[in-house]
Amino acid sequence: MVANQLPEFSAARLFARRSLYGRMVEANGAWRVHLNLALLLVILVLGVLAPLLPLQDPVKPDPLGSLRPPSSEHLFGTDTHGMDVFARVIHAIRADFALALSSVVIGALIGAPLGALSGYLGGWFDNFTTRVTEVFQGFPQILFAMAILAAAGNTLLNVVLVVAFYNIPVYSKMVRSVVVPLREVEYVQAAKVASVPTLGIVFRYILPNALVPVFSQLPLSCAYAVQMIAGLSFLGLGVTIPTPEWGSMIQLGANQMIFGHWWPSVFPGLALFLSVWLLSNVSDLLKSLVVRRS
Amino acid sequence: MNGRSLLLLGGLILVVAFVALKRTRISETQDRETDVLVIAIASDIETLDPPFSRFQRSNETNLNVFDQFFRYASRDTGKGYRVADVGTIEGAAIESWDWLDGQRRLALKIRRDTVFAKTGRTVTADDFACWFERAYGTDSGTLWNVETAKITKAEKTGDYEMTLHFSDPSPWFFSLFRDQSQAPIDHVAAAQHVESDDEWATRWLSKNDVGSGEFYVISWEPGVKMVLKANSKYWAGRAFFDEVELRIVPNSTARALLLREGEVDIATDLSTDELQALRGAPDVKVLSIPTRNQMILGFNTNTPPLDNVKVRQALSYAVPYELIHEGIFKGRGLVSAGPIPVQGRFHDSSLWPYAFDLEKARALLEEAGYPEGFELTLDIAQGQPLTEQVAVVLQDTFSQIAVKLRINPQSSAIFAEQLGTLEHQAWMRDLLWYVDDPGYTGELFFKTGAVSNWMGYSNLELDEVIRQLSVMVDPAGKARLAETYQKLIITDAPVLFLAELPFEIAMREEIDGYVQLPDNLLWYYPLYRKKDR
Amino acid sequence: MALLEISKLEVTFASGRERLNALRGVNMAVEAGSRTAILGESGCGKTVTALSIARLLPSTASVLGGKIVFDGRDMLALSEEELSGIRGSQLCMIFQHAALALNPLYSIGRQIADVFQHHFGGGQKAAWHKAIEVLAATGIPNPEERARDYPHQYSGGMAQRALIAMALVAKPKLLIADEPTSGLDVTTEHQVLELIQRVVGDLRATLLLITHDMAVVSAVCDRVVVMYAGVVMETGTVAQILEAPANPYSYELIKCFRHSKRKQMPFIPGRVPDLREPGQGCCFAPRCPRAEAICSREDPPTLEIGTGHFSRCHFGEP
Amino acid sequence: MLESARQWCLFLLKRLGFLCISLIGVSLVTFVVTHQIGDPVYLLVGPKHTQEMLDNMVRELGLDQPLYAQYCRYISRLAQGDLGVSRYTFSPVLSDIRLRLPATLELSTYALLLGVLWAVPLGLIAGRHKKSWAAKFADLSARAGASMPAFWLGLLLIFVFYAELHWLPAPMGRIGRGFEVGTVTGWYTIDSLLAGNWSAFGSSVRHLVLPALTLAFTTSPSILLITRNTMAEVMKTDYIRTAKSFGMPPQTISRYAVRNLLVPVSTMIAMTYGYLLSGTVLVEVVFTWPGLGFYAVEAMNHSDYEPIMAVVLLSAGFYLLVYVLSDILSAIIDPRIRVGG
Repeated sequence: MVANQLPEFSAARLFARRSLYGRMVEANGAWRVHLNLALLLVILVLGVLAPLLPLQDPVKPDPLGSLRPPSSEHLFGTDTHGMDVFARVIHAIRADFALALSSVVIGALIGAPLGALSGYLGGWFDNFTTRVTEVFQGFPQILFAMAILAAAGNTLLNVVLVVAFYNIPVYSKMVRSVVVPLREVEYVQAAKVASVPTLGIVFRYILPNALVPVFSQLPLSCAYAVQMIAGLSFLGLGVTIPTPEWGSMIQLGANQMIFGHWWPSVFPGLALFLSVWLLSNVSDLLKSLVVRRS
Repeated sequence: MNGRSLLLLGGLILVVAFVALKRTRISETQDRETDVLVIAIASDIETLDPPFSRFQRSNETNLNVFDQFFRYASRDTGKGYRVADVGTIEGAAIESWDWLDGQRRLALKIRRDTVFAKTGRTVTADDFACWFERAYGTDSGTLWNVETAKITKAEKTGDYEMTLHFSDPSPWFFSLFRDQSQAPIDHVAAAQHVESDDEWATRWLSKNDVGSGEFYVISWEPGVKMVLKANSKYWAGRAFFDEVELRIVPNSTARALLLREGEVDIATDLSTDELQALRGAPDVKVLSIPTRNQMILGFNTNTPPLDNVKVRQALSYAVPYELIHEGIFKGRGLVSAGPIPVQGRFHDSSLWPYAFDLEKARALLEEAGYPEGFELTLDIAQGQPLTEQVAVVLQDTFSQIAVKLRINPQSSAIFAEQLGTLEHQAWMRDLLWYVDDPGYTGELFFKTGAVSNWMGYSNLELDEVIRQLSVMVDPAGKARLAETYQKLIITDAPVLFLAELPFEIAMREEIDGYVQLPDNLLWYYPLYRKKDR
Repeated sequence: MALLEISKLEVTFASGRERLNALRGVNMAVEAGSRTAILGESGCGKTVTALSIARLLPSTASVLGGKIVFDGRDMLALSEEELSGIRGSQLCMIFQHAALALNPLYSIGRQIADVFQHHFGGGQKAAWHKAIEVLAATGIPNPEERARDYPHQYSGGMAQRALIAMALVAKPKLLIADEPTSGLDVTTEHQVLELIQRVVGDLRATLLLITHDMAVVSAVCDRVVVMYAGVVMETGTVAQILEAPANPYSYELIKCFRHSKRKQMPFIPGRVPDLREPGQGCCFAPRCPRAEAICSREDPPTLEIGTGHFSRCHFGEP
Repeated sequence: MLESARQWCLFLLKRLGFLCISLIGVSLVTFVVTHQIGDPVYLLVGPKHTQEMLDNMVRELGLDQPLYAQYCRYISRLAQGDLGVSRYTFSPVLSDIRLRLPATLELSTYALLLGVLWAVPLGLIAGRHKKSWAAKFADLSARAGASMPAFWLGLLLIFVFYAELHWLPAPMGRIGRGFEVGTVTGWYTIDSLLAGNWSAFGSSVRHLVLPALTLAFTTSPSILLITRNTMAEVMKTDYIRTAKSFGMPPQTISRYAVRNLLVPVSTMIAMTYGYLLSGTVLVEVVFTWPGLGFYAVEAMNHSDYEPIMAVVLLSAGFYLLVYVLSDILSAIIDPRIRVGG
């Protein structure tokens, strides 16, 4: 019977496990993937290598050379303190991304297990956490952050904790939505029967499934975290003088903008806008993987 | 498809709206018959009860709403503004006076037929007597003036006479009693609002002015605006403007824009960048007047390492005085040279040894035992662009002698409170010396335990010099004492004298008659609007 | 003259970056007044054929070639406006999951009334009464009450009746039913099939029934079109196909149904071919018990076995 | 009908219950934060004080009682509208809020309207015609709006339309100087119309354009995306295919599709409105718009915590209220939600 010798290449192609990257390219078109990933990589590399690059000292004030328009010597001009805006924009990548990433990771590390537990245990605990996350989702983010920072003191750590605080509900909700349908799946029942402790089940069996959605949500949360941190430092909270950070640079330049000195505010804003744009694009690309899997 | 047509329609409406809005250049302001002086101010008035006002904004309003005991005469500088002549005193609420038995007693004649604007009662000696009682009763700012002027007793010696008794001759009596808080209020009206827990009616008086000044308050929308009306029965004649509108615009840039757009006549508390931008604008003028306002960085002399005098001297050498003067203040104002302002009497520049010399600074630090430097937190008040710019420059130069300066902007309320409780390791703010007299400054700032000694600084020898200065009337003696006063403070260096700031105010071209007072308060009375434009 | 004629219809679907050839040259004719069934395993292209007739293919599908002539007009050439003129009044389609095929946010009565109002005009009131009337005609208990209900309050069978009521209102010439009863239990299935026959009879319309269940075909239809992997294997009357299937695929298919009474259900070994391959020769060759060398080399011709009985195979009989 | 009436009560009860629990949760959080903020006693007593004055102040404020007692006192104080006294405007917070709430409401409502007028039609078209230029443009503008920081966009617009082009007035408050508008509703646009003062109306509209545009562009992407995605999905559903198969005209098909769109889109619009009240903080700071956000920032700059807490409580409460209202609205539109409870 000829039937069961199917041509080798067709079956392989249909069901073989291609690398995540391959599937991402296949789902979204090559140039879109390459462009976004490349640009984001450029920004991260610039951020990491900032001190080694041939840039001017980002925190060197020069009162005599303050508010100079963009020129060959100062690519993005200078701000009111006379510091080089271009160098500060590049160095700000460190401050913004580091703060954003740490707050998102903390948020995820707390939110994901919480979501997994509440999804798996169900009952009053699940109800309670969902209700609490819904309430906190509604909190006015910037206002509440201001209140907390006013209460707990305006330090960098507090800023990271506040922004992390806002990420917890995002991740707990997401993980819970992945975990709930898994509760009845056979291998989870099997593990239960084999008297694997509840925590073991949740962390070894269930949580790994939620890794891809969590992983794909990370860049988007980073995007929101960067915007939030910039917003807070625009209000003078968090980053101290003279650390280069986009939000505080925009605020420093804001007053001059009306009098025609646009560059101290516009360039950090552009950098912030580009980073958030790229992060949300990358998150979409990763999300397209998740959709295909479930 | 209805979606597409909807979108095109929406786009069309937007374009039409934009063009319509652009075309209708309806004047932004509604013209009114009465001539109103509009001033953009930074924050609301704290209180209308002068003894309890801590902030410049309330002092200014009280200056214009109450009639002070005395005032300075003013002289024209020929540069478009007049300046208070600190040497000549004129009577205001007090008509005339004369010293008795060697300046131990002062007989005051109260100006007759002057009236409290809101209540219509005539001002009598009783109001003055009650003013003194209230000063003692409330233990507030006015009492400090009375005690510093060494007044022991104030007695009413007639319907319109008062006599003040002094423990010693007081060289600063007039400069103290021209202060905005030294002004009679209608004690009968105040008495009606006394309450069980508020015997001096402070709560009522903070919201209601019962003075006999050039203006009185007719409307007050907290956080939005306050309107003053000219007192037509003022003894020196009614002010030029019918009304003065104080419009609260917290954002300094917004104030500058309001002025440039012609929506306000005067804009106060602007940053150097905004003033720089306004200098080029049409129909706007910026007055820049040298004053005795110094930018000062104070150390808490009780906490190491700042308790070590060598460390303080080292930091005095690490200040780029010229760069601050030229770069940040664009050459306006003066380079500071010691505790007495450069233009003040008895100032002696030869005594000032410090200049920007990092080598000397490093050497002194080594001597002091801090070769590898130390950490220092500098607290400043938020929303002060000038202070922040100076702090950033210092941060850079101090880092070159391994002193790591952390700048900590605080809210103005917390900054002020922590000054009082000596909680700052180092602080920086501009300080205005009202009275051009080293004794007064010493009494207020450098004497051990002085009210504004925010450095916790104490030098007994200096205390003795200040005590002598406070009773010395003879100029030659004062000069000798002032010299030792400057030497002691300069060598001890409890504070850094960073720069002498000009007082800068921006107003419309047609506003004239500005008089610069020593306390930089804006006096509305002499201002008028030139009509020929 | 045939009410509907499909000749060499080719349709492909885009999925990701590959193309699936769903129909590879389908030829079919449906006589007016007849009750024709399209029979085949799932994935053989029977639903795609139905959707192509009514031009309801999803956006990922594209018609590469062929003609669909319905009532003398080439459906593929018509514009959207002309199409909406034909749909409903001339040709109607009802679907498998009836509950999903009804708008969840409008009451059943309202949806039926809309169809009536569009095709025959008249006020809301008249249309509402018409809706209740047709609902009653399909045997739904107390129709006034049920007309106000929403689709989620209807069972599978009831929803199917509502759809059929909609067709009743539209009075089409051709009713295409795409596996209308496969989701239902046996008794409801029987009632619905019975209802479809009565409606088609009342409207003197033509029925095109898409199904994979031989029992349904023999109960309801008079002609059968057997399809496999996007190609028509055999067409003929129910009797011809059942008694003397000329095509090996039909023969195997019928064998499976005959034995269904026994416990062990025989099945045709092997798998449905990969639709992405253009494929050489007869697509059933890999699974055909009588396959010969020629089968996988040349495309089999369509031979006429008897009157109106055609089979696509190199050999005349199984 | 009784049956659905009972259904409705059950549904409403459940939703209002949720609202109460959440409000209590919110007030708990704000109470804890206020309580932590630091000892108000020192601030109230003032620098020159004796220990004895300190003690009776503590007793007076009830700080020595157990925590839950203080919380009850806090709630009772809230109930009577006593939100504390602001230390820098020297007036009760409630009157400050009453003065500034209309400003924020006016700005947020116009921003929402602009956002919806922009996002919904564009989303509809992009959803129906996947490949068209509208779809590309919608995707681009949604991404740009979502990634652009509102405060920076505000500055940019000020620079272009005020500093350079002088089309629009300077970003200072809600209206030009000298306009008497009266306070019927507190909304300058409406009050000026009621007063028939056209120049005041023109001025208040001109002051509204830029802040509303900024807010609309940065908060409407979520509405745009959900409209587009839901529309795309609905067009692929069976019931739309059935409607087509019965030859329904495009208008009816759109009506059928849009009805199914109402629930997700209206919920998102409600969410955006709830968020807007607190999201305008930064835009208000940039445009010196005397609303709640600016009031909270000013309070923060003066380390005055009572107003911040009051504004946080108010906006969280407003968000939850809008959340519940949108739930009820969805239940009206979609019977299935009513059954689901």
